[in-house]
Amino acid sequence: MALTSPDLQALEEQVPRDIARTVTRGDRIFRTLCASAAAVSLFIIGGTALFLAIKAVPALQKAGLLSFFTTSVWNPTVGDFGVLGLLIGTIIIATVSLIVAVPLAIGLALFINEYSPARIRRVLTSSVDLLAAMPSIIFGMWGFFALQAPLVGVASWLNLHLSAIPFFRLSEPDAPLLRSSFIVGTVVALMIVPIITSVSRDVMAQCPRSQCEAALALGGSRWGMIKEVLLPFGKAGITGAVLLGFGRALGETIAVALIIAFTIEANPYVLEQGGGSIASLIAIKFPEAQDLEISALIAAGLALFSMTLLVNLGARAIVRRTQIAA
Amino acid sequence: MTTVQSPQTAETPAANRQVVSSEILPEELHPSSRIDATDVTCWFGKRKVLERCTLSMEPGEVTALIGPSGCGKSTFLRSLNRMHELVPVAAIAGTIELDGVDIYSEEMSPTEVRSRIGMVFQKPNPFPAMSIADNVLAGLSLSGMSNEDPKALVEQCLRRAGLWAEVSDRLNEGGMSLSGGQQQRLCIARALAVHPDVLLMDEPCSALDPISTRVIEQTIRELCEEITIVIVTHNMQQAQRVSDKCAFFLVESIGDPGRIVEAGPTTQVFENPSDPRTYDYVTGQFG
Amino acid sequence: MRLFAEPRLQLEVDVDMSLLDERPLDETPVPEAPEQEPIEEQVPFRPRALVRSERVELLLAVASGVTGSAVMCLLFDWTQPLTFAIWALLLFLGSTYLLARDSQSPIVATDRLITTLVWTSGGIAVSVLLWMLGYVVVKGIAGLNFEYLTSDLSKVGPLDDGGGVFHAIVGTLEQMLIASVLSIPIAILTAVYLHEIRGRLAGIVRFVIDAMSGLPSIVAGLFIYTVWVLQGRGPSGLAAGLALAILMIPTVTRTAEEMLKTIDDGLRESALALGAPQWRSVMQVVLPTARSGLITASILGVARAVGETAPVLLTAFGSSSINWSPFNGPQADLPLYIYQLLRQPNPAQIARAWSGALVLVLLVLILFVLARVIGERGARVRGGSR
Amino acid sequence: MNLVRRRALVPPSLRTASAVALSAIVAVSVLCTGVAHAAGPTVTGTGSSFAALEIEQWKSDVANEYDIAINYQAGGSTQGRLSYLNGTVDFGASDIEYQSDEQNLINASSRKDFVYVPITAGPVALMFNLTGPGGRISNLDLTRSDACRIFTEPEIKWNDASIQATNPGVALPDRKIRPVVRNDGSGTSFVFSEYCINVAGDVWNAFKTYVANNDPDQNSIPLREGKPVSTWPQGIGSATGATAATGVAQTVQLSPDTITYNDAATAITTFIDGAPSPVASVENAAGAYIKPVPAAATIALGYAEARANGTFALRYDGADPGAYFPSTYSYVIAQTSGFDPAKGKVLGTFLNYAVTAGQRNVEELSYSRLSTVLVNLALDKVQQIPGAPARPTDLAGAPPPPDVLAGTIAAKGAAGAAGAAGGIAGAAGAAGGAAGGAAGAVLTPEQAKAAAAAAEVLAAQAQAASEAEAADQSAADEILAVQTNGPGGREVIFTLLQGALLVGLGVFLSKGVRTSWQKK
Repeated sequence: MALTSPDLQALEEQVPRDIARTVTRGDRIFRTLCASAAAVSLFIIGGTALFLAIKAVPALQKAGLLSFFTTSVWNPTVGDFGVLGLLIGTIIIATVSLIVAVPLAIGLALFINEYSPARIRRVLTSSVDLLAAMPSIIFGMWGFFALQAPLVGVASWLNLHLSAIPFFRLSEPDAPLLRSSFIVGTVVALMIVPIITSVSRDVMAQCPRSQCEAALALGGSRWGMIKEVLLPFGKAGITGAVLLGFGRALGETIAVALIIAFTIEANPYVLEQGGGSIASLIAIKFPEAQDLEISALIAAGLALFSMTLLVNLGARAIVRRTQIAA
Repeated sequence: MTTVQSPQTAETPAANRQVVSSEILPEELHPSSRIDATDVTCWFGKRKVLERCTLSMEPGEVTALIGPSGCGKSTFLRSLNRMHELVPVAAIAGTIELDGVDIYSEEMSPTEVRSRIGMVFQKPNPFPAMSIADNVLAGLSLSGMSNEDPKALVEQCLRRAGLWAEVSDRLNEGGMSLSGGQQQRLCIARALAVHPDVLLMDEPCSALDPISTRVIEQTIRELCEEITIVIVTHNMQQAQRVSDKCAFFLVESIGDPGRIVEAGPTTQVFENPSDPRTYDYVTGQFG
Repeated sequence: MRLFAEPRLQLEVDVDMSLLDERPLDETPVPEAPEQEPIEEQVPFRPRALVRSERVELLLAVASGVTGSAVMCLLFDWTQPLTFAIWALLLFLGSTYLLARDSQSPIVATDRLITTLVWTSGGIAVSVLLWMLGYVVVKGIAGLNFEYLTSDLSKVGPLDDGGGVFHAIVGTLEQMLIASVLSIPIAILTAVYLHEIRGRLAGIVRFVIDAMSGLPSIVAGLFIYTVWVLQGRGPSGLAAGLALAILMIPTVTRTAEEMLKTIDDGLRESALALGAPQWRSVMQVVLPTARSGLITASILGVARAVGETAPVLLTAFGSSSINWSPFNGPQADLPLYIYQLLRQPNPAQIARAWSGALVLVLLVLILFVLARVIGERGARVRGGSR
Repeated sequence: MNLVRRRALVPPSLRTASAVALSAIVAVSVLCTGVAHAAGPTVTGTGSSFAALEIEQWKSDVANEYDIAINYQAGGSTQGRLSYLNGTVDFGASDIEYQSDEQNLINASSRKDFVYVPITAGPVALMFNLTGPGGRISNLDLTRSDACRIFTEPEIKWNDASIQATNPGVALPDRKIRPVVRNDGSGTSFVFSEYCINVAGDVWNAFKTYVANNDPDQNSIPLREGKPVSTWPQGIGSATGATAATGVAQTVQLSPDTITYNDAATAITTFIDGAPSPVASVENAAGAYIKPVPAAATIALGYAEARANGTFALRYDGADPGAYFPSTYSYVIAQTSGFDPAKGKVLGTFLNYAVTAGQRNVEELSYSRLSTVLVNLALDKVQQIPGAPARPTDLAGAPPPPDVLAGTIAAKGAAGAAGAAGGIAGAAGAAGGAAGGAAGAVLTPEQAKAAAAAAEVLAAQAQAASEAEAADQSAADEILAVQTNGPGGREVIFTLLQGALLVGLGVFLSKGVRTSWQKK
């Protein structure tokens, strides 16, 4: 039936007719099934977030929202706790891992896409994906047993040559360098390299070959082509990939818990023993947690979750935008 | 279309040339250079796609490469400015000389060859992230040249490509905002900005409508006075319209590499071919 | 109505898709050029190979890097081998740049510097992978034998030899089964909802799934710990399975949706044009075409979940003896087994942990290869070049 | 329409896959139902990492002897006490009793009926990792005050004047001491802080002031009140934290200049540079420097005073020159009402074994044997567990309570807290000391002979006991009997399953390879 809206007076003008959409019973059942599955995911997942929020309330009330985020204490038995130090510690570790991982990951993505001989390209791609699926505990134990000694060497090198940069200073000359934020950050970096690499490699591969060839045909070197065409093209996607890696680094638990010498307070000496992250706090404290402490841990988890949520949503939005543009 | 054969073109400024100067290509040979391909054979892996092609592309002329699909025209063209080797398994034999210097010799870096011998592709491919003006100037930064007056260079190149009148008021818009034909001319302008001696065109009009095609053909005719042009085309009429010289490529039977069957002045190839296969092709008997 | 569909339909589909094989020129898997001489004595020339002058420059750069670093170490009395290596690398890069700049041009020099850097980072990444896998294999292979695979730790005292990983393997498999059964159907149906039905909830569901795909795994564990374990139900394999399912749903949904996206719309339309209702077009055309992709998505989800330690730590508690029932009582699990043994300073326990790590790596490897094989087969069916 | 034959569109590979999946599920469920591993349910416990190594040993013993499964995960005494209350485990283990601030949790819990079963005792060792100018240092004497200063004074160095004075022959390095403390709730931390409060009050007060001045936030209430702490203050001075006894041991193992407090068992099983980790000798009230060996701990614990609930208040000032302080007991917290009798049976069997036959070899792991008094106490407590098996009559040669010198406080009375005659078994007590190689005990030849004789008697008793046990066990087996296929059957089935899986995988992979090959 034709609908005549009151605004359209002109008789000549045609109005779209309604198309009756009959949905068969099969379709209706099918749609209901899928919709309920979606609702279940929504419920489970949304429920998790909601539940965490609700459960965190007592702790936040007890400690005070402000004090929860501005102090570095963990005395839940007396209702006194704050995660400032751990938030900073989490960010320190994630930042260190980004600083190590980003050049390596982008270099690797470029290597796979542009530089590597064709016959090892597929092998490399598979290896990177395999590495991305490797359990974090494997990275953690390998980092703990195999990587600590060389990394202490790197740390002392950094301290020896670059102590002008506050980042690389030590609190005292012979401070212990094992189990530091730097070592944890590097191990986490190796875990996020495959993630960043595989996403940014995908993005780079979408860059039209014709444009790369055009850049080369203009007399550009390979690096010129990468700088002028490939990286601008993939900029958003690579940023997204880096953010994804950052999110993963923020939430990493086991490798951190295994390696770091846990402290509640932030340790500004990155190369030095000691540090912490929210995830490792939960892993260490949950077994003996009761009532208020559980609530406090959930509040800490919620803080971590919000942080990763923001980072991840940003990353997804950016990656998705590039995919549409491409 | 306002195609201005501008006075600026005449003073194609030696001042603008910031190309790494080298003894191999002395200044006095400009404006036009010649390319001599001798016994060029190309492989992709084990597959030989082109065999013993010998062709001279003279200064100031337009050379058209014609022939059916898959006969190695594009490969030949790409081997002329070392784009062929971008395919990892590619290999080549024979020599290609630009003004008497082998471009595949050890002393030549591919980037320099490519900035000397520009290329325009089948599908227009302006850089999407850049504005029109930046697109024109892209080659400069890519090949490490600099220019004192980039604005003038942009205008000059766009004029030579016959695009200036259409885009002069929106140089800062994205390159993708143009129509297909305009994009292709933008690509030509981009190629001109690095002052190539030779311009290779790989079916530059195949993705365009007839009107854009005509404009580009006009541009080609104007450009050929100062730049040696090699063009691959499927369009017989186009070859006749724009080229001075013609080379006919053919694969005789499936699995064979492509060969040059006949090459010579366009009029001769089209009107009085010496090879019956050429005759068949240009008269539309096959292909 | 129709209860069965024509098999022909799918056949048509396969043929259709295989025609869509469109790869960038650069990726054409053409076999390597032979060194044999082609007929008529023309020798193929590979322009990309390093020319002699470049080789000389490379050698020079390496030499100057090594000697420069050695001189510095001697001068300043640095003894760390790493100090030497780092300085050598830096000097090598610097001299590469300067040499190329001298003989060619700054552009070429920058290009060569970047090329060296990219090769270096590629080399570092590859060697890290090999180092890690090699380390796990070397450390783990010694303890890996039949007894290790078939016994648990219940009869092993703190200083005894022997014992094994069987209970952890059983726990892992059961927990994975539970997590997969719970999450995969929901995840795939959700993906269908998101991409095929595009219902009213699609926006918010996609948002939530996106948001939760970054859920730190320990938070998922904490959730189940609080609502399940502490509510008198105690730790169990089921609880671990639940926590892992929460982690798997977003991963599998997202990947499955990506897989559905690769299916050409023409397929759906042609199915609908044949008079099929939507559910038929989805169930009999879209899903079968995407089948291998969906299996790959599921396996990748499992592969990610199988390595998760943090949520299992909170929910399964761990065990040294075998517990067949995932519904009752604490259970072990491979990552947890490794984690718990690793934290003991006792070399025997750490050796067991390494063997467990090797088992875990093998498990992930098997899953990964499975996903690859199935995925590749599917890509061939679809004719995609993913 | 009818002309078209229709069939369900299930692709063959999917059918194969579902068949494989189905058969796998069937196989697994057959295995699950048909093959039970242990007789009776698995009983799970957590807590004290101090006692963990010994419990692990007993767990393996009872699995071998009685075919019952105990699952113990060390996580710290606090975790043991709290996990027991919140019901995540069947029993807890703790080095200390519930603290006053945990009373409300007990009241809120449904498991408030429980007993403390003393299971083990031992010294808290100070293990260290130290290399001086003259090489690795393996002998270190510490005064009571220095032992506490190391963990509380922020800037203390190894060559501190006082430490150097105690160790004149040792070249100590001029580097900071890096103490490693527990970052989880720990009975060992509690005992060690209690020790410091008792033997070096001034040091502890200085620590309290330091904590209050430098880190007011961290100032937990018990510390402020001068009470011992289960959770050592974190982030103070150069101390680093690690989880569980194994965690601190591992940290010390890996980092130079470190020292920590943990159970002697973990300390001696942690190897540094190929040798068991060195442990410090600590000065006792009598002024003697004693190694943390079982016999010395036995003497030290002789001064402990029994509380009504079966736990002991430790004392650190016993006058016996052979005593090693700090030493502590460890208890299992077991539910007495509302507990599943089937589990009670397993737990009871385990605990009965632990305090009797299980005590025979504890000294190998540097724990001390429980005296007859404590064993009897423990066995009585076990009887309160629902479903617990009969009280074993044989105590497996438990030594009588140690004969200790009277200390500053009436120490002898404390040792015989349960009212047992303390003085009767001097020789046997010394036998225990001799067996443990007590550093401080000086024995006359006669005493040694007597000890040997006593030991023989004990051995004979033990033999008899084990026979009796065997009888007990067969009875227990009958009661607990569940059909077990034995390891043979299980292995066969597993092997078959494994083989089938491998074959399936191989077929699958080869199919994939073949199709991809054919494609080419």
